[in-house]
Amino acid sequence: MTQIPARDAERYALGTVGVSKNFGGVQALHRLSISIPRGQITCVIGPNGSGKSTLINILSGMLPLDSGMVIVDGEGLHVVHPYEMPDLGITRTFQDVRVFNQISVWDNIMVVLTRRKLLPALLERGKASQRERAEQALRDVGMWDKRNSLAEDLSYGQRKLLEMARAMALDASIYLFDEPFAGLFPQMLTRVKDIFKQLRARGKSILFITHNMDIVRELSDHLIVMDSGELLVEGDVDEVLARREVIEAYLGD
Amino acid sequence: MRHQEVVGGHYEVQNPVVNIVFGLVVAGVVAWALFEILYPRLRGRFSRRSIQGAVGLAGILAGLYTGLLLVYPDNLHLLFGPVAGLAVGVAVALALREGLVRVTSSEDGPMATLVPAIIGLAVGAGAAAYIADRPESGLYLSWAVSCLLAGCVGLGLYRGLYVTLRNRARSPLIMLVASMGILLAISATITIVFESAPRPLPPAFGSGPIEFGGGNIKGFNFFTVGVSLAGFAGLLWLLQRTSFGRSVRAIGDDEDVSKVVGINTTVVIAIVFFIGAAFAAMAGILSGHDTAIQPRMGLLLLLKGWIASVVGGIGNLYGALLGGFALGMVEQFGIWDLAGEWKDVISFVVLILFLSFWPKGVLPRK
Amino acid sequence: MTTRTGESTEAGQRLGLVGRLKNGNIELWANLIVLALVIGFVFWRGSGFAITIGTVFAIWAILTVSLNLVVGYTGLLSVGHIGFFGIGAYSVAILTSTTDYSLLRTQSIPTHEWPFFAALPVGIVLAGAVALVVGVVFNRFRDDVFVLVSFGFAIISFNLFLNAGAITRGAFGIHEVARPNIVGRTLDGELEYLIMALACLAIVSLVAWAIVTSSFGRVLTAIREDEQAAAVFGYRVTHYKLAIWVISAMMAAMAGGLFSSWTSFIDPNSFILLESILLVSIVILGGLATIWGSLLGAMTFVLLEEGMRFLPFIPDVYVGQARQVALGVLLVVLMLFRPQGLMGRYKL
Amino acid sequence: MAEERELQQSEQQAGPNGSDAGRFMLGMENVSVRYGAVAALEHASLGIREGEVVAVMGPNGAGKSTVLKAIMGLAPVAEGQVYWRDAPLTTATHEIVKHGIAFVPQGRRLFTHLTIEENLEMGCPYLRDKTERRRRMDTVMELFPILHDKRKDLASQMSGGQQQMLALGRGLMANPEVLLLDEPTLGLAPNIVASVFFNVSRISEELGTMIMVVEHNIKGVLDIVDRCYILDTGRVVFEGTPDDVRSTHILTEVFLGKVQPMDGEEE
Repeated sequence: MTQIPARDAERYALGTVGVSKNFGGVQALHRLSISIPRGQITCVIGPNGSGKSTLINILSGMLPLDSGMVIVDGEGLHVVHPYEMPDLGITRTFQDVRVFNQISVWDNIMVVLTRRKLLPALLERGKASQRERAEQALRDVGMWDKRNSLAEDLSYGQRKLLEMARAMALDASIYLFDEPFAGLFPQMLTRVKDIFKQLRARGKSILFITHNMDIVRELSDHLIVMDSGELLVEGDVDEVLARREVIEAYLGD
Repeated sequence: MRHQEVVGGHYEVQNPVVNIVFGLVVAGVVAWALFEILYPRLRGRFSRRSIQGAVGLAGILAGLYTGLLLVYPDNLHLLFGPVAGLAVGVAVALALREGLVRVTSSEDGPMATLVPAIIGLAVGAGAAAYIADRPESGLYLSWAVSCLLAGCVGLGLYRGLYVTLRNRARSPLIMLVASMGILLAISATITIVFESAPRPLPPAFGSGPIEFGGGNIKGFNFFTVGVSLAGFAGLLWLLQRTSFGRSVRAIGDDEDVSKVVGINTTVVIAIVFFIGAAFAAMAGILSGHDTAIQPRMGLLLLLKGWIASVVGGIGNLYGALLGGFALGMVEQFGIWDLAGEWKDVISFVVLILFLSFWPKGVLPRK
Repeated sequence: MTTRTGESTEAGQRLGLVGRLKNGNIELWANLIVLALVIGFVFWRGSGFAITIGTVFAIWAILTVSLNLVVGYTGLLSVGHIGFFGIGAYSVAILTSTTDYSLLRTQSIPTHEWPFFAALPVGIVLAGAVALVVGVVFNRFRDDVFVLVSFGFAIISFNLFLNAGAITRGAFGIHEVARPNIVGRTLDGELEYLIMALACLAIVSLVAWAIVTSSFGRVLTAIREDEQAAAVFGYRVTHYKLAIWVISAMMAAMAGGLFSSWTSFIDPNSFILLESILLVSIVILGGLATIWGSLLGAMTFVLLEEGMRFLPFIPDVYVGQARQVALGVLLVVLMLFRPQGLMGRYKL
Repeated sequence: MAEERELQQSEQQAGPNGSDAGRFMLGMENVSVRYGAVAALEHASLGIREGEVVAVMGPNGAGKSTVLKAIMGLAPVAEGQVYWRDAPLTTATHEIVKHGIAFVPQGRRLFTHLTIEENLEMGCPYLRDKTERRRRMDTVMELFPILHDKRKDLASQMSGGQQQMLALGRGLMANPEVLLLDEPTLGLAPNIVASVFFNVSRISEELGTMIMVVEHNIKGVLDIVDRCYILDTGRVVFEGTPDDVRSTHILTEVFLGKVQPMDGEEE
């Protein structure tokens, strides 16, 4: 390990230093150190089982880490609780689309906007400012028409968009997207790409996982290639994709 | 309004509705089971409709026979004897054939079918004659009938309800709530038909007290312990040694793959339901002979069984045995010298402690 | 407003009442039938009947509304709520009972002779405290394991009522539980009591309504759907679950207090496990995650027993059992075809 | 190159009785599989001929595993048909293995609470004849001696590579004519991957079993197969021999996206 670039809080929004994670003997992440540049779109690629989703789960506090630390805005954290995420300005989507199924689209958005403490939440009945933000988030992804239907009645693509709108409503500074493009129809694909570009234009940092290389080339500024829980290559997209290890990792050796 | 005289004698309850319901359940179960068994084998030779017709007829006959048994419980030994004899005969014949096949290693030889058939027939006829001779054997035959009926009801519930629910259910809670519904309905129905007051079962053998180590113990209790151990050994043998048992364990591990490798999971699970219900009925009968039967005796026992399996380690048969034994000891003696009335509390405190601190149980599945 | 919602309301109006009924709107049908039955029974059996039924209904309705807050809004199927009901009932009974047990020559407990309105808050707070402790222990459980441990809670509390004879008089039960007393006037009359019970129901319903329509209620539904996702968006899931659990337990205790002073005699048999299962099935019958549905479910339950009396082939003694059979069968049918209950907003 | 792909596609769309190289023993014609709104497989036609080893490759989510699931009746086939020896294969899942088609699922999916011997026996639970079962088990154990040494151990106690052998062995217990392998090397260490491929080719040579293998490790699998299909987003985009694959850029194109912009070329 030469240096820890993630400490550079000006340039990097998020990072890990030597993070390891074991699942019952299987090493999902092994001393992984990466850094995610501020205000850019970073993409993580790698073959199946290379630990990409585990990385996002650790960054969002859903999995406790065995060793190492997560660095948010230059501050190193050893223990990350999921409920601290909004305070740290991090939000995410899930690979298996986890919207709140049996409540309405509108409530799905409103949930992330309301007060977190118990008593204020008990007395709060939805402010105009919150409603405006929810409306804005729904309009951004083009789901305003659907606001009264239950989330479980939506199509797969719509639920993905809803999940994305839910993350955007939070107005975080760092967005983690787990396979946002999987299983989408072409027009949905374009819509999600637009959302990405919009977020980048607003100066947000994005980390996402995909298997679609066309999208990697089109969208991402920074590329991280993982293999068996370790960092293979990190850097500029075209540079990385031209390297042999990447192709080897994908095609086996 | 409703007196002892109305519902008949103290032990025999004659309610036409109950008899008809049991008859219908048995008819349905027999028809479904026969269809599952026969259809894949006969579909080359007969049309689906004719198989269905034959199977339906067999089911109706079985239902009528069940009704007949229930209407004339006094003549149980006469009515049920031949069937019991037939079952013994078939079992003997099958066992012999298996042995002969292994010895001669020629499956379709006439010897391998004929000799066992004749011997089986003889043994079966002997068994039938023996039972038919003794009216007092009616009680023990009624155990068999009860277990079979309970098994059929269990199987009927599985086929009629659980299969449908499993296909639709989005969470385990749906099954649980449906089970609660069944529990409510059945326990109330039993109360209506048999009244809620506890009633003793007729004396079986060994009901008199035996002097044992300074205390009085009913001989029947030894029998109960014996039957439980025998039942457990039988289950163990079934699960560990037979091909059926391996299928059951395989399904417990991974149902989808079990289908892929060629296990007919529907039928295997159905048989498990049948065996489970029959075992539960036997447990009820035995504890009924020990104390008395009443409509709500089941729920708490069932919960205790659940606790035992949690304590022992879910999915581990030895664990269940160990858990049940440990729970019984703790309840009976009370580790802190508490009186017997706190035993339920002790059980559930043990459960909550285990689930909180040791959720895998004493003998976890590897 | 977009055209879409405009259209749908317009279509609803065009269909009208009859049209919507023909469309198989189960919720509307259920409402109409139950309300019609209420009116029919009241006319038939007279006002005395209405008062008794109304009081029973109010007590059950408080219970179902409180349980629905837990089952419907957090998805935790609690079968142990009867325990909190019992804590409320016993607190009020012990603190207000005026019997001199020395004459009864049975096990005696000290008499405190508190007024009802002093005893009720004690019962409510006690139930809340117990719920807090129990909730901390139970918080880690979900789904079927939660059901099992909540069974455990019901059985443990029943055994406490039965066996802690020095406090509860065990199987003898407690007699002469005091009626409420407002500014020197004891509510002895049935009608007065009904009014008070309905007032309590109204308070509970209002509180429940305020909770479920607030941000808090929305977060609860989100937690019910996906605990981890709700946590990622910044909610301390355990705190929320614990809070609603305690609130719900306090409401159940309130129902218990009303119950014991209304019947003026309680014994452990009112708090058996089967009652708890009945309670869960009423909540599911009425509908999960809807307060109106819980009221409807309680009303259906109360009316079922009366309805059963008119079936000629069921002897009077067995009406309660027949109701149980009907409820059980209904529950199975609902699980097959309508897992959210009649009016529900949440499918199990 | 695009033309070449077109050609390959049109050739294999001739259906199960495609012309020159003999007809498919097991094949699917025009099969679409949809999970709700998501199409996992769209109008896919592919198959396996007598004595072949065929690979199905493609990036994540291309529908590779769905091909095998559709054959085994585990996926909702919206249209099209699976053929086995010219007849449609429509039986229930648990009956399919009796036709001589065995499936080794992704991630091994052994019965972890059963011993190795019992796991092997569960490869043919319908078989009544004990001597035949014994014979098959001996064959499998001859192929993988390690299974014989550990036959009383629980399946969960074995290493990943051994578990894969057991999974293969369980499939072989059905004495299959066709073996369907779903990602046999997934999650295995690189040195074990090679031995898995070696075992697969041994099964093909020694037992003459037809094998259809779904694989993400392309380099390794190309060495052992006779023919391969490449899927992308639910469609068959390429069919050919391993040499065809190596000589074109199809792989990098499908897996890593277009290396150089080829929009003009395609239109």
